[in-house]
Amino acid sequence: MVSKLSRSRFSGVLASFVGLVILAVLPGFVDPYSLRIVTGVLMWAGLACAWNIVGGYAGYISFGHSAFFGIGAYVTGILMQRDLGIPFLATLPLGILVAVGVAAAIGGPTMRLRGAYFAIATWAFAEMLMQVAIILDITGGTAGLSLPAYLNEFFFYYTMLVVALLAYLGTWYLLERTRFGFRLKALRDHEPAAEAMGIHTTLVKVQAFALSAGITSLFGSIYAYWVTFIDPRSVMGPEITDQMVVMVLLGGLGTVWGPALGATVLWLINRYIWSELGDTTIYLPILGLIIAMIVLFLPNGLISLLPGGRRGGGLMGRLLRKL
Amino acid sequence: MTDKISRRRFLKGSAYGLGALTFGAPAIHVHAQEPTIRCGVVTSLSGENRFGGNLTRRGYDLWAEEINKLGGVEINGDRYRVEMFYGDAQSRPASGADAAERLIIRDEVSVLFGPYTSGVTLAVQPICAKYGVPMISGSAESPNVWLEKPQFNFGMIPAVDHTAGSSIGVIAEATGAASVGVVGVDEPFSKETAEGFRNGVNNAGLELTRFELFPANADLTPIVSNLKSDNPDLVAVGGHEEVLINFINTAKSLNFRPKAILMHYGVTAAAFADQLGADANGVLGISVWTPNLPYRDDLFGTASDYDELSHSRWGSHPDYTEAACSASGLVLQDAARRLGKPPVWDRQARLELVEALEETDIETFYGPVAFEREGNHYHNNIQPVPVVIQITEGRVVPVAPSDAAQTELVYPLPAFS
Amino acid sequence: MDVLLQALLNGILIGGILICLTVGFQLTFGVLHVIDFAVGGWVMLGGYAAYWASRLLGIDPFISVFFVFALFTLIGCALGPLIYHVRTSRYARPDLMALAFTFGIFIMMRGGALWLWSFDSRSVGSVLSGASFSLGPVTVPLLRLSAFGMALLLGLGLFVLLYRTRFGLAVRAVAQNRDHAGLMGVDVKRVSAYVYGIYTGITASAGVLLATIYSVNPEVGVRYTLFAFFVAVLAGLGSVGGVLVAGLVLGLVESLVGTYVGTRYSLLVVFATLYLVLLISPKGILQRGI
Amino acid sequence: MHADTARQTISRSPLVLEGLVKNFGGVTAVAGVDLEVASREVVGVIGPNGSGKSTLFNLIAGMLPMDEGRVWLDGKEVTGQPAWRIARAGLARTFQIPSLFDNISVHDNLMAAAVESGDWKRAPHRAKETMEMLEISHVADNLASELSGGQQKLLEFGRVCMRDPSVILLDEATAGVHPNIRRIMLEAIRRVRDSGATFLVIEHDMEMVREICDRIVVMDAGQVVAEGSFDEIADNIEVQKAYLGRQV
Repeated sequence: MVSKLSRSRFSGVLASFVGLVILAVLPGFVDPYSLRIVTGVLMWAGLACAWNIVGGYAGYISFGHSAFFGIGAYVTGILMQRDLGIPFLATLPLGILVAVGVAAAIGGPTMRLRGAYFAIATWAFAEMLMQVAIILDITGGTAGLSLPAYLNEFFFYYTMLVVALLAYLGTWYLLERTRFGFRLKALRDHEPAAEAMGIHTTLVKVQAFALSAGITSLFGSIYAYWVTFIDPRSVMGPEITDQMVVMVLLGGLGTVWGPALGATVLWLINRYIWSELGDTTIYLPILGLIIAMIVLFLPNGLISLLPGGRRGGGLMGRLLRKL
Repeated sequence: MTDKISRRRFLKGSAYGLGALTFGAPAIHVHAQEPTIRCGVVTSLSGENRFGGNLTRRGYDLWAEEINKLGGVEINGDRYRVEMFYGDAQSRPASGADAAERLIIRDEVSVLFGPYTSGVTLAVQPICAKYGVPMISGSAESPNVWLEKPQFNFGMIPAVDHTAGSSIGVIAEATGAASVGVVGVDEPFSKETAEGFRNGVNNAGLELTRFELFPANADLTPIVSNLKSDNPDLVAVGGHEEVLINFINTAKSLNFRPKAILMHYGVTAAAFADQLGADANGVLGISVWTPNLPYRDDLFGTASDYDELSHSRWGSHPDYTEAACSASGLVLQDAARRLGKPPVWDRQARLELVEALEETDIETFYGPVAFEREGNHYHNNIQPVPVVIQITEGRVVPVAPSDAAQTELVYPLPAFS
Repeated sequence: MDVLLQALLNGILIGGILICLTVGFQLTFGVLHVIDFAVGGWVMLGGYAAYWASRLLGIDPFISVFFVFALFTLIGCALGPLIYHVRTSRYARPDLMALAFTFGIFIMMRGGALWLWSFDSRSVGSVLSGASFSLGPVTVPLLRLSAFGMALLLGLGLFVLLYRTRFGLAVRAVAQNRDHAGLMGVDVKRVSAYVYGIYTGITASAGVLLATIYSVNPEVGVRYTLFAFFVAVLAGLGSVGGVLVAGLVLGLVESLVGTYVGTRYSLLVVFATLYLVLLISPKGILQRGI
Repeated sequence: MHADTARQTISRSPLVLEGLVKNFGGVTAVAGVDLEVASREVVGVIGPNGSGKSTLFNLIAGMLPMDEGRVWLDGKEVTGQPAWRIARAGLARTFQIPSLFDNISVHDNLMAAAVESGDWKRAPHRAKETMEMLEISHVADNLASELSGGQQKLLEFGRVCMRDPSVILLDEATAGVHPNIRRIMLEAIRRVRDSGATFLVIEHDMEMVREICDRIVVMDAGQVVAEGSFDEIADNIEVQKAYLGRQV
């Protein structure tokens, strides 16, 4: 038992190390377009991870995460306008702060709702916020905001990489190695029983929601600087949330690495058929078909393809052992 | 040809595997024997702006087909075929940026034909700057695209603030309309159109009975009822084709018929009159191009030749978007001729191409084309003069100003049939 | 006063449209417990069916609506077992996987419509197009009135179906408890498939009317999905009676805000209303949701 | 206020209930229950279905708001506090229908129970001990949902043990389980009691009641109708009435 454990831990460390090295040197080997796609993968993987904290670990399906993505994007976008000229990195904590504040404020009352009611309430909140962004002047309204362009693909790749890695490692540590993770999983599986264990479920739920919102906002900020243009639809529209939800569901809900797998596979398929078949719109029905097929044939998500993947934590080691 | 395909296959196929991401070899540049002019089209083929996006594509494609019939673009006496590559921007800025970078890196295009909608354009512009790739935008009518003074982007259609405002005055003059209600969808282009209308109303000294924006998903009965109770002489609507169709349907159902209705954009597209049938008749629109204009060029012939050609190719009469997009090709053709360098163009050649584009001064079936060199319409072609058109028997007919008018402007409108 | 009356009427008629969109969805949620993303897709396909029937065969939408209902009921019955399979299998979260499944279906519908039927918006004419009558100072558009009538008929029809027929008894038994209904001899799978069929039929028929009132294009479904979800949740999921109330409330809010505050704020207020009502009344406006 | 101080000076018993009342609409589920449980005492609550036993538990644990009455835990009033606060004050409970954390392992279920109480660093060690005591070590890595009914009951009791509570409410801890599991449970209850815990137990199994309960409370129609040792209760006419109906 002990030796098995340490062996899997060793191979896990080794696999993580190899993976890290590959990710670290990748920009030296691929063209800027591939790098852009991988940067996109990292962003979606990070977003899926953030959503999974609430959706997979707390069991609350949020359709409103685009609100937090948009908050990050707009905080960065507004602060980086010429008249303010605040440097990019300084806008990140502010974006997180606003998102966490909003999440903490609405989390309490909203997370009293359950199931579909919670899902739609968060969606309504996101739509509301999008309407606010459309109406306000400071956001540029529907005309959107252009950010100063920083044309360094390496910067964005490494920023996304670092933030995504931190998101995953943080989530893994927090949710699989600390009391917080037990609290979350307990309330997900049985809220009254969790309360009977002395867990302050409302507080824990709001903490998880705020954490998830903060990470989402961080990616929103980076996205804004990366794409250099934001408008209410592109950063607060439901498409952002839909993408996050589907990536997590297809990857493996409530597992640490499932969202990363789902985001990687889905985004690569998406961009691949988009570029190969993008002369016509036939790629759209094909994309839909692929999603439906994955649901039909891989009900527990892509992670169930990997041996022992359902438990999540040991994936890396098991992957390596298989090789 | 086979070389190229296998190379592209190899690159594309391999780059998506994890292994390829690690070991992906730097591309070995093997080109087909005869170099071509590789052009990328970034436009919204899907998503909420798919309507305008697909129209732009028609325009670009028609030029490519026609020039290739002649053997391609002539540079220093040789002809080089045009190859078109497409990237669907999905009506999303990020997808537009993905598409632009893909076309430039993977498909190695030397020129981009620009997107529809300002959001995607603004996201693509930095990528053009990054790689020094010129972009000709056949359809970017939002003025804020040009405010940033994009070095590499050139716009064929005058920005809407330039066109919408003046047309109100022209209509007021032609009809004697005294009061105007302005409404528009709260989305970039439509909002700017409505604001342009409002400025026009103020400049012409007319009475503005109402200025209101509404969200894209809202039902139109409240706003039509409000307009009906104001009852202005002229109702001006900023919106895309779907909203305009819905607006007419809703107005008819509430039995509201102002003396004149002005719309922009989409009424000039054949689909509008086709879908609404008789109800479309009498609707006013603004167009910077109509088939009746006296312009011509060597490739397409006269404006009306172009109209026929496009109709036989796509089954519907072109609007000014399609015309401007086809003319984008003519602009490229001309600049390439003056550049005098055969493709493939390297970065240096592309920068020279940008200079050549800046010096464009040609006449096309679409009208004269020359790009502004300074000011708020930097790199925008504001040569075309907007005319007011009216849908008459399902056709787009110029009715004002008087020197362009082909028939009398119908005012006030008769009741709905 | 005239403006107010017209605004109230507009609101009620918008409400009728929202009810048409939502009634079928509500039924299928009550029975299958599936949040069907594709609801807007069915509306869109129904609209296209009416368009082609009118364009190619010259059939008026008020006649083709019956054929559309029949056709889409059949399609729904065929697809129903698949949805049922996903919803009831031993997945970790079958409800969510069903949601992802319908999400994929919805993308297929949108993409397929775009690919097959091109990009432009289609307007569908009917005998009632543009017709209206005056009731004092108020103009009543007949098409919208017929949509309101359809909403009432659907509500009534579903009530009769659920509470006055054997099939309805079986449906209610399944809605109460799938396992118990199975034990009592109800063919749960078949009932679920039929319910899904009725839902697609109703929703596609609503699409026929909506296409005549507005227009139809490949992207309209997104908007209808949004509103169907919102009305259903405000109504309390599974509560058919709640839909009538919730649809009217949202319709009136949209119209009154649009008339008196400014159309720019109408959707903001609609979404804020929805959000706040849910916070106050977590099981929907009538507190009757499941 | 006066009663409060009076009660605190009179009794420092682990669990004191005073006049608990709960109505559901027009139906009175609990109609004025007073009860005091002494340290290391095991009190059995019996009564027919619908007599208000489970509702009483939910009131004590703070899972239902009570209409009237007060509750003290270890001399500290917890009336009206949320469930998690009452739990942290030293109360642990099981549910009539096993309420495990289905999608995490047996081991993690026990860990999750210890997050708010005791020394977290020692939790893995204690989880191991608890599994050994309940003889479920061999399924430590199984998901809770994969366990048999009896094992689920054991795990639920294990979660209670992890909390190190002073008062434990057991709702039908041995209903319908294999005799072997019943034996394990019984031993475990005794051990936990010996280490200082106080029990309030809802039980239908009279054998079980006789074996572990020091005192028995009989409920009917929301009220305590009899109280006493097992033998006293066995002869009591009220109890027979409660179980067999009014006509006796």
